[in-house]
Amino acid sequence: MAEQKEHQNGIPRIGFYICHCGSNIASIIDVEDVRKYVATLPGVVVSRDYKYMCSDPGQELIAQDIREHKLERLVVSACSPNLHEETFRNAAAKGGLNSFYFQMVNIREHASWVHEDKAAATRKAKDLARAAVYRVRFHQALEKRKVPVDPNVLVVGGGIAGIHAALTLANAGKKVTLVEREATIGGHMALFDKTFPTMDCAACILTPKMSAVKSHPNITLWTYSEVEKVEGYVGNYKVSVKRKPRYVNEDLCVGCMACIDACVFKEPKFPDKFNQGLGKRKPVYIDFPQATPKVVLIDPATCIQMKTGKCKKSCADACDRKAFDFNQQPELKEIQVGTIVLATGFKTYDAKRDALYGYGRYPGVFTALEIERLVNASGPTLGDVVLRDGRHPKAVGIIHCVGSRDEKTNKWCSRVCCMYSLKLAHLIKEHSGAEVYNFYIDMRTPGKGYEEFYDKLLAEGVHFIRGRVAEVTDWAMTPEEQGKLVLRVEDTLAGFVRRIPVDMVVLATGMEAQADAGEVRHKFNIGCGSEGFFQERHPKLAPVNTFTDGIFIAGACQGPRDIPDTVAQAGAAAAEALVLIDAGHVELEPNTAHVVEEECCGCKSCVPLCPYSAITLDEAKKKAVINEVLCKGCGTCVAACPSGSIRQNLFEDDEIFSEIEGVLAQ
Amino acid sequence: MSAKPQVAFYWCASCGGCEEAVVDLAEDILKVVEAVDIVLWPVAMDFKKADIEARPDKSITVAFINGAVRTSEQEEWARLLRRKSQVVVSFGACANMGGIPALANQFRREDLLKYIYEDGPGVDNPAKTRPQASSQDEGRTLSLPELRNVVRSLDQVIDVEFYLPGCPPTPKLIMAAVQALLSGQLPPKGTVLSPDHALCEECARKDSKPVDLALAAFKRPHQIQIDPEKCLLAQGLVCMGPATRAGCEAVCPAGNMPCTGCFGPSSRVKDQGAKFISSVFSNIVPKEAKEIDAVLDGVPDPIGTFYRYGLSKCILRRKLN
Amino acid sequence: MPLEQKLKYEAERDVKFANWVTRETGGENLRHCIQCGVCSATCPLSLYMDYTPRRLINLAREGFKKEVLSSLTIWLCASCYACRVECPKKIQVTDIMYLLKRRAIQEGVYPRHFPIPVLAKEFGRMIFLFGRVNETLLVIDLFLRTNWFRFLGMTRLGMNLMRTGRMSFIPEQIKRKRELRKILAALDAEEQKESAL
Amino acid sequence: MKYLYFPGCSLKGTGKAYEESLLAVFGALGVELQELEDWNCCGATAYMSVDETKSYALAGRILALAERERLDVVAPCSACYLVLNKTQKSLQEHPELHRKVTGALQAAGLDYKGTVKVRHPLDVLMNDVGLDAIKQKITSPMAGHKFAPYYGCQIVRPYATFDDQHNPVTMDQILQASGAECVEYPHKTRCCGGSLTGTVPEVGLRLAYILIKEAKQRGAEAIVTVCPLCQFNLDGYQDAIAKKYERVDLPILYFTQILGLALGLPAADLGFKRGIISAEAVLAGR
Amino acid sequence: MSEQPSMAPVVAAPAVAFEPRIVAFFCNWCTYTAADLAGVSRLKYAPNVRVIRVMCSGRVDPQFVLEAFAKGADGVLLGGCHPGDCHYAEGNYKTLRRMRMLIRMLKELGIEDGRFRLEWISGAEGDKVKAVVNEMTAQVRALGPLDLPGKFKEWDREMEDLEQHVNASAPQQEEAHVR
Ligand SMILES: Cc1cc2nc3c(=O)[nH]c(=O)nc-3n(C[C@H](O)[C@H](O)[C@H](O)COP(=O)(O)OP(=O)(O)OC[C@H]3O[C@@H](n4cnc5c(N)ncnc54)[C@H](O)[C@@H]3O)c2cc1C
Ligand SMILES: Cc1cc2nc3c(=O)[nH]c(=O)nc-3n(C[C@H](O)[C@H](O)[C@H](O)COP(=O)(O)OP(=O)(O)OC[C@H]3O[C@@H](n4cnc5c(N)ncnc54)[C@H](O)[C@@H]3O)c2cc1C
Ligand code: SF4
Ligand code: SF4
Ligand code: SF4
Ligand code: SF4
Ligand code: SF4
Ligand code: SF4
Ligand code: SF4
Ligand code: SF4
Repeated sequence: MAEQKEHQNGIPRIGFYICHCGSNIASIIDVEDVRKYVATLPGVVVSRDYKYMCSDPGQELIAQDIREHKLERLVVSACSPNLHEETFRNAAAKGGLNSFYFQMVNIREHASWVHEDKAAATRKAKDLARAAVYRVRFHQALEKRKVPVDPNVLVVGGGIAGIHAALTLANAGKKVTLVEREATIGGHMALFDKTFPTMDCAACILTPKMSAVKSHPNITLWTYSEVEKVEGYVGNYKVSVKRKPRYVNEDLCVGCMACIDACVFKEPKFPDKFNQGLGKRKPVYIDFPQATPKVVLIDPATCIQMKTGKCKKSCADACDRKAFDFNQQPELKEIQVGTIVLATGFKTYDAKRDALYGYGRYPGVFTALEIERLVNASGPTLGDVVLRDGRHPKAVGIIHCVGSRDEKTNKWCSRVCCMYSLKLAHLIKEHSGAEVYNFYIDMRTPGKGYEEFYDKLLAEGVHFIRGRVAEVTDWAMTPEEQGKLVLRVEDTLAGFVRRIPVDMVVLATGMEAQADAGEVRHKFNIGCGSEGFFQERHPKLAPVNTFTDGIFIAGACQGPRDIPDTVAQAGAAAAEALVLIDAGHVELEPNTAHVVEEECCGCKSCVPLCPYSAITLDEAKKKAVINEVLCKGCGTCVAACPSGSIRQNLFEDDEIFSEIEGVLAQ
Repeated sequence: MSAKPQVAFYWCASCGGCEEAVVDLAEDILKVVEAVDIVLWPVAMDFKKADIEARPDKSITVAFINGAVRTSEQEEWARLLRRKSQVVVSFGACANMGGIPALANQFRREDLLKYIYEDGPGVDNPAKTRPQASSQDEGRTLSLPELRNVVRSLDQVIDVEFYLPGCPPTPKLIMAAVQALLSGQLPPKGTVLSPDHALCEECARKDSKPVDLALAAFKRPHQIQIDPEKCLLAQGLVCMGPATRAGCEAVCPAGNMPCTGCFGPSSRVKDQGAKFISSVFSNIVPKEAKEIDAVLDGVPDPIGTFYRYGLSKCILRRKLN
Repeated sequence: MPLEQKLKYEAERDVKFANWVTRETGGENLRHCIQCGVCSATCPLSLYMDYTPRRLINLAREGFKKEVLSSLTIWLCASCYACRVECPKKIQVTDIMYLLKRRAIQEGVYPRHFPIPVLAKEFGRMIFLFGRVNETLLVIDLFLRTNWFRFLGMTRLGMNLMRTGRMSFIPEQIKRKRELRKILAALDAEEQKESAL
Repeated sequence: MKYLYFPGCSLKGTGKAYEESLLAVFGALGVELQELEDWNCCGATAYMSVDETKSYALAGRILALAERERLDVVAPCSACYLVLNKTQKSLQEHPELHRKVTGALQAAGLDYKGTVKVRHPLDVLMNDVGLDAIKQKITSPMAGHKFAPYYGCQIVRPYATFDDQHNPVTMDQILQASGAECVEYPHKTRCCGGSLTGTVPEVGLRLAYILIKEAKQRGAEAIVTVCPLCQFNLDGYQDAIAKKYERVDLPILYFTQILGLALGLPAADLGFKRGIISAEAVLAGR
Repeated sequence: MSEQPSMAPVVAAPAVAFEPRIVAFFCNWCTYTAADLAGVSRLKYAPNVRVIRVMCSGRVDPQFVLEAFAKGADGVLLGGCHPGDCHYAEGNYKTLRRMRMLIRMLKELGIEDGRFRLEWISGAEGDKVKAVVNEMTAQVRALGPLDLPGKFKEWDREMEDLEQHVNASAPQQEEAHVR
């Protein structure tokens, strides 16, 4: 249905379109009524409704009307402009209209989906439409700015996500810099022995990828490094990276580890971070034999030379390649890239926060990551599952959902811990023959082969008790509990409370955002959700994009996920970066500000307000000028210019005032 | 009737300053008087309302009206002159924006009358008598103009062609306006007859204004020793210069006093006070609400400061009650 | 042993009751319970309860009013707040216990031989009379009303308390009992107004 | 330092020793306690089971009386402490309740604006007086004595903010400051069954028995508590425990009694004679 | 075509209970996104708010707030990113500073506190959009209509008689300017 009218003098000819979005909009908003109403507004010469405006026929309808009815302005009432503004701008262009003679009205996300009262929602839709109709009169023809995209890419974080993204990009012929904070890449996956559900050996699938990163001609690998500062915009980022000193020249060291043997400390003495503190290391160390790059480093906190300057330095002497340099300084590198993939991963929940589970108090309580190292054939015990006092556990309890699904700590389900708890149950049983109890609230095994894996564990005779454990205690009520850790839990399927004595307790700690996620996201100017993980642009349709163009996210930094999902996402992020690089340029919103020279009095009020230093004072003319390449269109200066001498494309005062008037007119 | 242009001057709620400004034209006034016929000028000559009423409509070439519109009488005169004149020039800050009298828009009429006739210090009025719009005295009916609830700018009462800004307008601007009117080279209706940029442009102190004001405190002129060279805003004084139309040649800053905004805003700005707030307060130092508030405390009377001459033209027009 | 039918029909559910619980202060987020059972596991009394706190929560939200109100669970709850502190969904189990107790007293369905509801009522009466509570009198009163025989068994404790000067038969009273009663009366009036609506 | 003192019914009855020792200790530390004029029973937890709004109103009257004095209220009894704090919170969170309660208070010529702070003696000692100040006044340290610090359920859960809910430590620190040693006592916040011992003895006795036995096993010569109900329950029913389980004979003391001894106050002023299980070993040599 | 003669009947009849009209300025990156999220999550909230999108809360000129009131808004809501979270680094601090002064001004001009509100809502806080909108709607509803356009008309009514009187014999009616 449509309403058509003849030209109205003085006011541009406006076409109005309202979308049903199937029933998404039409079931709440009386689309017909809005259409009729808008037809009565000044300037509106066409007013139509349509089932799916964004569909091809919907867009074609617009293009045709523009030609046929000589439309000069376009208003579409549909979903969020974040979704389809671009679609309809294109439709306008197809009809031969400048795409910025268009205004979008959001009556789905902001009305039909959030209101139940049909009359009120319809009234709101009319108000919003009227605002746009008033506003669009003042729109001006604009062009998007085109800027070239630098083909080089930065990948931050060298876990499986970063590794996979870097390799994909490098294989496509792009130059990649991979920046990893730790001394080796590999991330969490490098800690595991086996991975669910197929139980392949983690090292067997990870280490080849790690060495490929090191040897790839298109990849520059900077480990032990962190991004300090990011400037610029999509296609043109300038990044400063700090390379921390290893006190060993990375180019000279070949990783023979002769120095480690030669260290004045005959025995490893200091807690080994890589092994979750379960093993010991020397001041000169390498995280694990397959570390990439295979280069040793010195821990300045424990090295005698670094602390006192008075060591024999037997390590340095033992090095044929003269790789030691105790005076190495941090180095600041600057690189130029067009796109960035963030793959900074996750951290596990701090088990000490759940005081009742006794982690840190009872030596028999372990975190899952510690167990990953214990069951690892190349771990500190070479795969022997032993308690801290050397005993072998006869019974092991694995507590699920520690730091997950709990409003006191983290609300979300960490998605991987049910599965890895099954994996650990299997491995513990296999390595030690102990009785294993899994305490779960709900068993979550959605994935290819996952339920089958659970089935296998059931068959293996692992106990599954449905209930959240209330506490772990060493306090015995019966003789059989003496010397054990007792778990108190309601067996909710049986309907009574049980006390179960075990020797070893494993806490399946959940996944959390990295501790510094908040700072990192500031550096890259992206968002974090309330749980602290990086915020994707759209949970379904743009899961690896962020709200900052040219910056993509992959892996567990976006939310809890397992390795298969992480790798899929890393591939997607690489592909998104490639899209930009192959297009060669990006188009920027023309929403920049400019100073009208003859109006400006040179008061400089605007100059300090610009976050991008885009405004300067032309010393000769004593007038402010805005560098439109630097301006990102926030409009702060526009609002502040006391004489109204700054204009902003798409957000002119006239446009906003008329929108205010329109939204309130009755 | 002579062929010379017929000119009227009228005053509404005015302090007399605008009249003085006309007289201040000095010898130029003679040129003006020579060139025109003055048909109404209450401050200088005696005319009767009936004379004006008797004139044909549009027979006055131009009427200069100054002062805010405060009473029914002023309103009536304004309408009368509108009807009789081809061009009306709103003259001075009061006519343009309500001026000082419009500060009364912060109070209810009732409260004002009560204060003036009952509560004010020095008032001795035990009977609480108040002037009445109409009263009987010895069998005659006496009438007085009625005080309106709202103080208005001239253009809130009648249509106006041009505006001469300033409290009062400077002789230079007045002369320029008169010449333009006489020559018939008229700008578009609604024009304010002074340059359409802000005052800093004309201010001798402009170069000393730092890029980043970063104000951490506001002062009032009596609280500091004012540096005669340096930008006043940079000294923590509320100088309305950046939000005020130029044309006065920065006489106040030149006299070591901050601009108080009598020329009103530029043509791009609807609300001078709001815009001033937006510019100057965006640039203060603190980031926390509490600390910000501490800085803002340095401006004890925001309305009187930002709308000293313009409360009638504030988008909200007056205090609600 | 007679066989008991365990099957429940939908008709046995009292939806109004379930809605009532979720509307009362404390019960608001009851429906969020994920039946994890940590409340039961942490409860020091759950081992005596006929329904564990978790089961009671589920019975309440499903509207099994009879089971809930006649359960021993609500009377065994010692208000220790352990469950409330541990619940991952921040369900205010202890407050739910309170509101169920109140409802049970109102409807008179609490277990007769069980002294706790009697104690609670007696407590209230004493406050109304004196403004304060005398533990000695309260206990004596309680035993006389429920199980005076057991009272005899407690004499040893009584003697001990007498010996240590911790027992007194004279009720402490507040001075402005009127003021207190006015407060309570005002609330009664309010309640009547509400029920009249 | 001056506070309002809300003793509650227990401190005037079975918990007299708590009141005696508390007043003595606070006096010795120079903290003034002014008893709230004409206070009424807080309703404890029992009244909550009869009528919620009224029980809030009872507490409301106390708070209203206290507000007039403009002092923080010290409520030593755990139940009172919980009830008063809970009332504060509920009044804040539930406008309807707030309306009813203040309405009722106003009907009796009272008013409550919500400005009162309810404090526990531990909180006051720790945060206002300070451990250092206490240590300075210790004249006869309790060296060589070992105690099990027992907080009971209601003081840290769920409203207190001055200590950890699972592993409170303020009393431990105060006992250590007085020179005593604290045994590792994982049951420090477990419920003692106090409200049930009188009514459902089989339940309460078991909980009490476990607590006492465990303290003893861990080498404590007494359980030290902050709650008059716990003290009464653990102290008073040891005969019954003996009948049902075994004789345990462990004195149950208030932390103020120990601190009082360490401050050099005479045992006679600290209510020691009020314990049913005598605390001779603790007093030996004093 | 004639100037919209049909507009009057669209307006709710005066008998209907007062429904506040609130104009909201939401920044594109945080608050507007949060409102989108509220939509995607199908949270339900009061239909009284009309959102005007700006890129940054820093674009919001105090004039806009005044204008919204003058054109009939009963309340104005301004939403931006949390301090420290601004997509443009610091825009929201500037907003906060100038709005703190605006708040004082509004107070002095007799606009009640609850009618203007500044809220920081991040892109992930769809639920906060709901809470804030509901809360503010309730608050403004309690304050009652502001209706400045109506007030302007009412104030100017004192001039009507005179206008008629003076222009009674006028050949053509002069139009009185409201502003
Ligand atoms: C106990 C446990 C067992 C698991 N078992 C399995 C399993 O069997 N199968 C499976 O599929 N999944 C398993 N997972 C999940 C798996 O660990 C994750 O899916 C995977 O590690 C995510 O990879 P990632 O690259 O996103 O993050 P990570 O592995 O965390 O890698 C992130 C990398 O980024 C680096 N980094 C962080 N911040 C910065 C910075 N600011 N600058 C530079 N570098 C930075 C880190 O040092 C790290 O190297 C398990 C998880 C846990 C906790
Ligand atoms: C009842 C139901 C409800 C769901 N709800 C949700 C939800 O709310 N949210 C959510 O995230 N997910 C939901 N899902 C899952 C979601 O449907 C899938 O994740 C998604 O559709 C997968 O997309 P796809 O493109 O891989 O496969 P499909 O949607 O199956 O598309 C495959 C296409 O390939 C075509 N095709 C097949 N074989 C050939 C061939 N040989 N040659 C050419 N073409 C071929 C098919 O005709 C089809 O068009 C739901 C699934 C179901 C069953
Ligand atoms: S344009 Fe938006 S609202 Fe319309 S059909 Fe497409 S998605 Fe739905
Ligand atoms: S995956 Fe399993 S263990 Fe992990 S949080 Fe979810 S339900 Fe709990
Ligand atoms: S604020 Fe406006 S007038 Fe002042 S320098 Fe900037 S553009 Fe010019
Ligand atoms: S609009 Fe924002 S980014 Fe652009 S020049 Fe102004 S302040 Fe800078
Ligand atoms: S504008 Fe200034 S000089 Fe003119 S009348 Fe008004 S106050 Fe007086
Ligand atoms: S003194 Fe006033 S007018 Fe002069 S430059 Fe400074 S702010 Fe502008
Ligand atoms: S602890 Fe909470 S969520 Fe778990 S069963 Fe009990 S009430 Fe439900
Ligand atoms: S409050 Fe009641 S139900 Fe909860 S743990 Fe304590 S005794 Fe059990």
